[in-house]
Amino acid sequence: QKRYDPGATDTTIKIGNTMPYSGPASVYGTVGKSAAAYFRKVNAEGGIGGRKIEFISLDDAYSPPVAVEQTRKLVEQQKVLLIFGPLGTPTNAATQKYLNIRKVPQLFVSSGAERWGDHRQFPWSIGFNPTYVTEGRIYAAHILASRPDAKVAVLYQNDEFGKDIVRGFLDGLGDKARSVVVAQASYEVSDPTVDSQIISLRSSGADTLMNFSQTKFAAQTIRKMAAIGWKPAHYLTNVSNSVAAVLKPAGAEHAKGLLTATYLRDPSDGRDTPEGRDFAAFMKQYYPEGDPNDTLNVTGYSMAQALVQLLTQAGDDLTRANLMKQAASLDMTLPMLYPGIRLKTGPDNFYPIRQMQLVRFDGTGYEKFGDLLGP
Amino acid sequence: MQAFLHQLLAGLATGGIYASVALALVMIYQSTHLVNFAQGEMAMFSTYLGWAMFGLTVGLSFVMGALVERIVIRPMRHAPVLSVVVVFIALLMIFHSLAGWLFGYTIKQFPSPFPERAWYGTALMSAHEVGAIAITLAVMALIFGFFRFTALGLAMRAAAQNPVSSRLVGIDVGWMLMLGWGLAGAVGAVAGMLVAPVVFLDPGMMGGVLLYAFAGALVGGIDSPAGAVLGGFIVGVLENLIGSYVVGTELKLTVALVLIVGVLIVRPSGLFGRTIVVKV
Amino acid sequence: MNTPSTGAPLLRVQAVTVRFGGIVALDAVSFSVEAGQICGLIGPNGAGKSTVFNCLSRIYDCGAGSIEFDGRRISTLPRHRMAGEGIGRTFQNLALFGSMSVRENLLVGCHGRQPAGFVGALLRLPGERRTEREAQARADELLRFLALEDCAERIVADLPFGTQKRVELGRALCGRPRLLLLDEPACGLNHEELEGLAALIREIRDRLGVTVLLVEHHMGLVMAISDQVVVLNFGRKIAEGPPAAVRQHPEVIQAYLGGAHADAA
Amino acid sequence: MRLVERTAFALLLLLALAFPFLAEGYAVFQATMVLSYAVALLGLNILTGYNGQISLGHGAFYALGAYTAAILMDRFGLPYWATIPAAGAVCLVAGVLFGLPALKLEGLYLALATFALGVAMPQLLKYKHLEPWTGGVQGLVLAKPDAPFGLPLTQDQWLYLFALAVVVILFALARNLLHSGAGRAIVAIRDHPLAAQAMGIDNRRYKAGAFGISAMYTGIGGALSAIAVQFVAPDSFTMFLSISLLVGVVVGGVGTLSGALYGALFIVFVPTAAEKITQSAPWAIYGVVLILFVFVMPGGVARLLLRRQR
Amino acid sequence: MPMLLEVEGLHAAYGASRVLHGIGLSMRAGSVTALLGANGAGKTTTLRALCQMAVRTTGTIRIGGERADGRPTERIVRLGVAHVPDGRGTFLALSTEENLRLGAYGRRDRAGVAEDFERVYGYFPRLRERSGQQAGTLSGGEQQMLAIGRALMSRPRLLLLDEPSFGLAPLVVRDIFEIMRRINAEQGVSILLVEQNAALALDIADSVYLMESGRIVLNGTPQEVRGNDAVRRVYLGG
Ligand SMILES: Nc1ncnc2c1ncn2[C@@H]1O[C@H](COP(=O)(O)OP(=O)(O)OP(=O)(O)O)[C@@H](O)[C@H]1O
Ligand SMILES: Nc1ncnc2c1ncn2[C@@H]1O[C@H](COP(=O)(O)OP(=O)(O)OP(=O)(O)O)[C@@H](O)[C@H]1O
Ligand SMILES: [Mg+2]
Ligand SMILES: [Mg+2]
Repeated sequence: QKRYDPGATDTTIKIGNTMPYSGPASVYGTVGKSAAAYFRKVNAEGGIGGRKIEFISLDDAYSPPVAVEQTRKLVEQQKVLLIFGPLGTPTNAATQKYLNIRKVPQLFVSSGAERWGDHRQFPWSIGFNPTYVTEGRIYAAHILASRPDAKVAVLYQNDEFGKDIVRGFLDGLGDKARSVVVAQASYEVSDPTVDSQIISLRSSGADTLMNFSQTKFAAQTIRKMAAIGWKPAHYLTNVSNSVAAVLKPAGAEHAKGLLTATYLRDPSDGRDTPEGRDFAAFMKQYYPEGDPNDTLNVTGYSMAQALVQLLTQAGDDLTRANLMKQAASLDMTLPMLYPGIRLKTGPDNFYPIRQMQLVRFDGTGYEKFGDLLGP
Repeated sequence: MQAFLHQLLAGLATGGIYASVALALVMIYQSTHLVNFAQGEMAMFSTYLGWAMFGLTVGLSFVMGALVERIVIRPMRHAPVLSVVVVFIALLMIFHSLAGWLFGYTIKQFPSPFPERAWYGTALMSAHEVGAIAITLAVMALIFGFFRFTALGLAMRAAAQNPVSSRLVGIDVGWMLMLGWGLAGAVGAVAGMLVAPVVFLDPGMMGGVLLYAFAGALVGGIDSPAGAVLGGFIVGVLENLIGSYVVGTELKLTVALVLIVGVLIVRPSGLFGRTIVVKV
Repeated sequence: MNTPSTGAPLLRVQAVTVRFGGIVALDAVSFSVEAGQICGLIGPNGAGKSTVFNCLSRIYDCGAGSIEFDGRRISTLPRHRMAGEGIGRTFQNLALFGSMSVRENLLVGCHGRQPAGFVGALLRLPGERRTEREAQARADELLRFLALEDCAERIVADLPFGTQKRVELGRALCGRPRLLLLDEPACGLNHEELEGLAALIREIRDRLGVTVLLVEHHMGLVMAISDQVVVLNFGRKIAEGPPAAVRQHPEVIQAYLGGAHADAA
Repeated sequence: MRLVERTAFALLLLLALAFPFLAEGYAVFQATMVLSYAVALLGLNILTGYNGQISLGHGAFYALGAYTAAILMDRFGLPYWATIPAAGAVCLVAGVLFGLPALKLEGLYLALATFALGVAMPQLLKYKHLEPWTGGVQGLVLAKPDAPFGLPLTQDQWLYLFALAVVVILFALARNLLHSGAGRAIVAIRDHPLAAQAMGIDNRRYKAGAFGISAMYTGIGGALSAIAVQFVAPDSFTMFLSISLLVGVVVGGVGTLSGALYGALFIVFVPTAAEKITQSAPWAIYGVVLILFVFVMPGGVARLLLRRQR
Repeated sequence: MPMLLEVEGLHAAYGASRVLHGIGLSMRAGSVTALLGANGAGKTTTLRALCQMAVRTTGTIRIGGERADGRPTERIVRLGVAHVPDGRGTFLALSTEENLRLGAYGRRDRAGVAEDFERVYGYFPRLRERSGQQAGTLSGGEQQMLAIGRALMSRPRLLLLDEPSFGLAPLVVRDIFEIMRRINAEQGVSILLVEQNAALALDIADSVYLMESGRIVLNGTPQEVRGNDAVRRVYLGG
């Protein structure tokens, strides 16, 4: 029996989304574009249960008030069934309460903050990727296991992303945090360079760098380290581990040996796998202007696949309540997830992806080492 | 001590970047008496052109600057200053947005025009950084000489200050403004190509740099090329030292800006700027 | 407050020196002006006349010397207090509020005597309304006095030079000054208009009881209406006295008037 | 006011009052945002348009007002309506304190100082020692007020009407100010600072005062927006906000009261409209529209309309 | 004698306000013409219209036989016109010397320019003393000298003077009229002179125009004009 909430009909499912297509986080806009491309593919192949997906993606310029406005527009004017894959912590924090009061699903928020898994307070929100705190913990665990006497310097972006990951890292180190971490430095997204920070961190005598910086700054860091001849053990956050978008511009030879945790396959790396080939073919056909080597496109692609799975599970009961129920009972693997990692949720678990794999950059691609990590 | 020296030199290196953009601001100010807030984005756009087709960039940027003057700025010649400022803001958005659309938002590597292992590179400063400072100083000398010693430079300054009287002595003011924009565009392109190898090329590349360059130009004196370069260096060094030794990285920008504004309160036309007295 | 203290001159300038870099614009200049007088201040171009005015309105600092107005030392007061003290002025190169109408310019002139507060203005308190009414009345009066009624609502920037000069005069008078500083009011006037100006300045003195210090190159005017004339040259006072005496002064003739000054009149 | 103006004004007010009952919630919310920006623009216009002090950083006061309201509601449990005067007062003081040293700066130099303020504000809001109040990078989430006295109004409707009342009062006060001696003094300083002083105007006092009042207005705008958006975070108040405010003032009409409203409409609606045209480079479209606006109306919308009337 | 300046049916307006209503003027090469009129009559506007400066105009203007109307100011100037504008047009932020150098903008003969520098400094020794000073800080009279000096630096054929005696001390006024007489006699520079000091103007003029509210109402020789009662009363006194 068919049951619909606003946005769903026999022929269409309306899905809303907000993205920073402009503003300081424009680089992430491609996530929304690749997701849109995937829905084009789904529609071209007949849709989901005969229903076409109408994907409405609006620009929030990474500004919370604009996100509220756009989200309300999607919900009240466009009457979408749900909000899917909106990106950014502050923007979604601003809309979270509204969507929860309205009982509109806020599915697969593309941000690593912890608030998307807080199902008791926000039963209508759910995240997607591993939280930054989880990622920080993973690095801490690895350091404690491999080199408990390391002297660690931390570079982080002074925003929720950077602070969360540092928090997870320090938490993970526990009592050892004080002795292990010898220096911290932050930067603002508006800073032109992080040269000064790198020099400070180096002069602290650290032998390990936790690099919790975003793409451009990560690349700057790698290059600056090479320029001044600093060669500590280098942990790079998952956010910036794209080979094509970060390591190559920074100079792959300088990046050799760095460690990072990942949950997606790197597209430039996994070209010779069937999954990688599928992805490349998809990009070529449906999103030719996008960069097929950009990990962000993998994110959009994978999130869209997860949504398609969820909608398929929901069947003809396209009510918002049922969608949330389905969202809380996912268990699947996705082609571009790192081999072994599963997307899994439950009534008490709103963190769909919780595991990560540590990998090492060998100059051209990533090689894995150790077991899957995570709670 | 070693670390301090290193910070100092790193400050000089980033300062060199600010200085090069500050020079573009001085150029446009001297020839139009306005500060073009889109200068940074225009330089960024030029740099993309350089990335797409090396070599021609400076010339193309000259043409681009001149065209912008001709098409967008000239119709505004009777409009109030604030309207012109808003047009600058619009230009900033247009160039930024176009660059994002045409070239994407992911960072691109921009090759340094200097060989990586040049003899003048040191452990403390890379060859590019030294080279960038050298080029900046050379551009500074050129601009200084141009405005100080050539009839054209004098005519450009005159046209900026008093267009009506300038016409009365036979100066083609429209031409001067176009030339000023063109030259500023060209200087900006040079700056862009010096900046990009350091910060990577992306549409947001100049966002942060422009603020510091603006501050540097004003601290040094917006009508003085030497002042602007010195101001750029001061800002770069100040920012690094404050961040590393005084208040930490979180507040370094704030404190640096407070200091700069403090300097300006004491010396309202900058360290090297000339105070223009208005007599009644 | 409006009655000058007896005996002492209204304005006493003592040993005022002003330097700009190497230029000595005023060199120990001293003179005084009695209440109710029209005092001419003349001298070659660049002699320092406008500089005296700028010292009197505290735009320049007057170095070591002192300026006393009505027996009070005013050479250390802030600039904006001068209007309140009773010194009004016009400017050699016009300094009107270009975006405002003639009436509004005059209303701003009233400010010196009745500064307005923010709170009163925002809430339109009764005190504020009264001040406004008074200011409007004053402005109306001066518009009539200076025959500016026709252009009262026009933006000053569009008016001819001569009219603008009159607006400046009106604006200065709005502040009910006791001493009025006029910097070359006759500039650009033709013969007939000059006569009108002479009459007007006399009337300002006689009817409004304002003492006038007048800088002017038009000798006919200066000689005709001044009670006393002070002559500057290269920042120094070279002569002082009644017009008839000053025009015979050899140094004045040599530096300023030239042999046959009749043609300048 | 002349009769025509009076009737036009009354009609407009009536329309504004009826609006929330005719439009859907989302539009009412947008209208509330327009009102909050209008107050902010009015504030900036008093400073930049009337007093001639360019501010490129008024977003900082908008932020300060928003945070004052948010902190008072969230941490101290103050009712929303009480936070409006509080935000105004805090910003008034902050404005005067900033305005005093800024007195020495003019033109470009003031632009830089205010620009710096705008850049620094988000970083100050993130500053770790202020986190207990500001919520750091996470920001603060607020509750939306219900209509009082059991009035049958939705939250959106009530908040809109509340904001409308605030706006009407503030516009009336601004009108009083600008048509008084103090208002003329403010404009005189813009036209000719030296002559203004010679007329007995204490430039320091009026400039600092104008700065304070301007900041107060903008802060109140910020407070209204915080209540409407129900969220404040440092990222809400980037440089872009300050720039938008300046754009709004110029598009609306520098040195006009009603311009604030047109400017607010522009900065709320044109970006979304531009997005409709192209998603590839919406800001390029916005920029082009902006340039066309100032080409056609270099004096702003308000001046164009005023001229039509005459 | 050829006509240097011929003006027919010249109208001029600032925005919507029309100021000149069909003016006709003509000047022989090497002559001195005085333009008299009351405050606001349109004298300044006439001079501005001749070099298309800040006003909209219709009508024909010929300078040395070439059509000048419709050309931009700077190209009219290159026909050999120099204008001492009302308000002096000083480049306030530049030095005195730079102001003078600008007067010679476009001239290529370095030696001639150097000579003219000496000549102007000779006329106005005060300017030489102030040569490095920011022109905006010169006294009113000094700026007036500078404006005249700047105009002379271009070696014009036609000199348009808008109240050259403005703000100058009596001795300097006398000097200036002497200078005008000399450059007219020695170099054949033609002068169109607007001057409130009508007595002086009539002394050196060959021909006089009288304006009222944007129209020419009288044209004649100085003698004829002196004989006109109304003119005598308003401009000459007695
Ligand atoms: N701010 C200044 N800087 C340098 N020199 C100045 C400044 N102000 C005035 N001077 C010089 O001081 C001298 C006196 O100027 P002032 O304006 O007082 O002359 P004045 O007597 O009013 O002359 P005029 O009759 O031409 O107006 C002039 O030579 C002028 O160049
Ligand atoms: N910029 C302007 N905008 C509008 N009207 C103007 C402007 N300049 C002058 N006018 C008007 O044009 C008319 C003629 O002015 P003009 O300056 O030509 O007179 P003038 O004969 O030179 O007088 P004056 O003796 O005062 O110099 C005046 O009525 C004046 O109001
Ligand atoms: Mg003077
Ligand atoms: Mg005139």
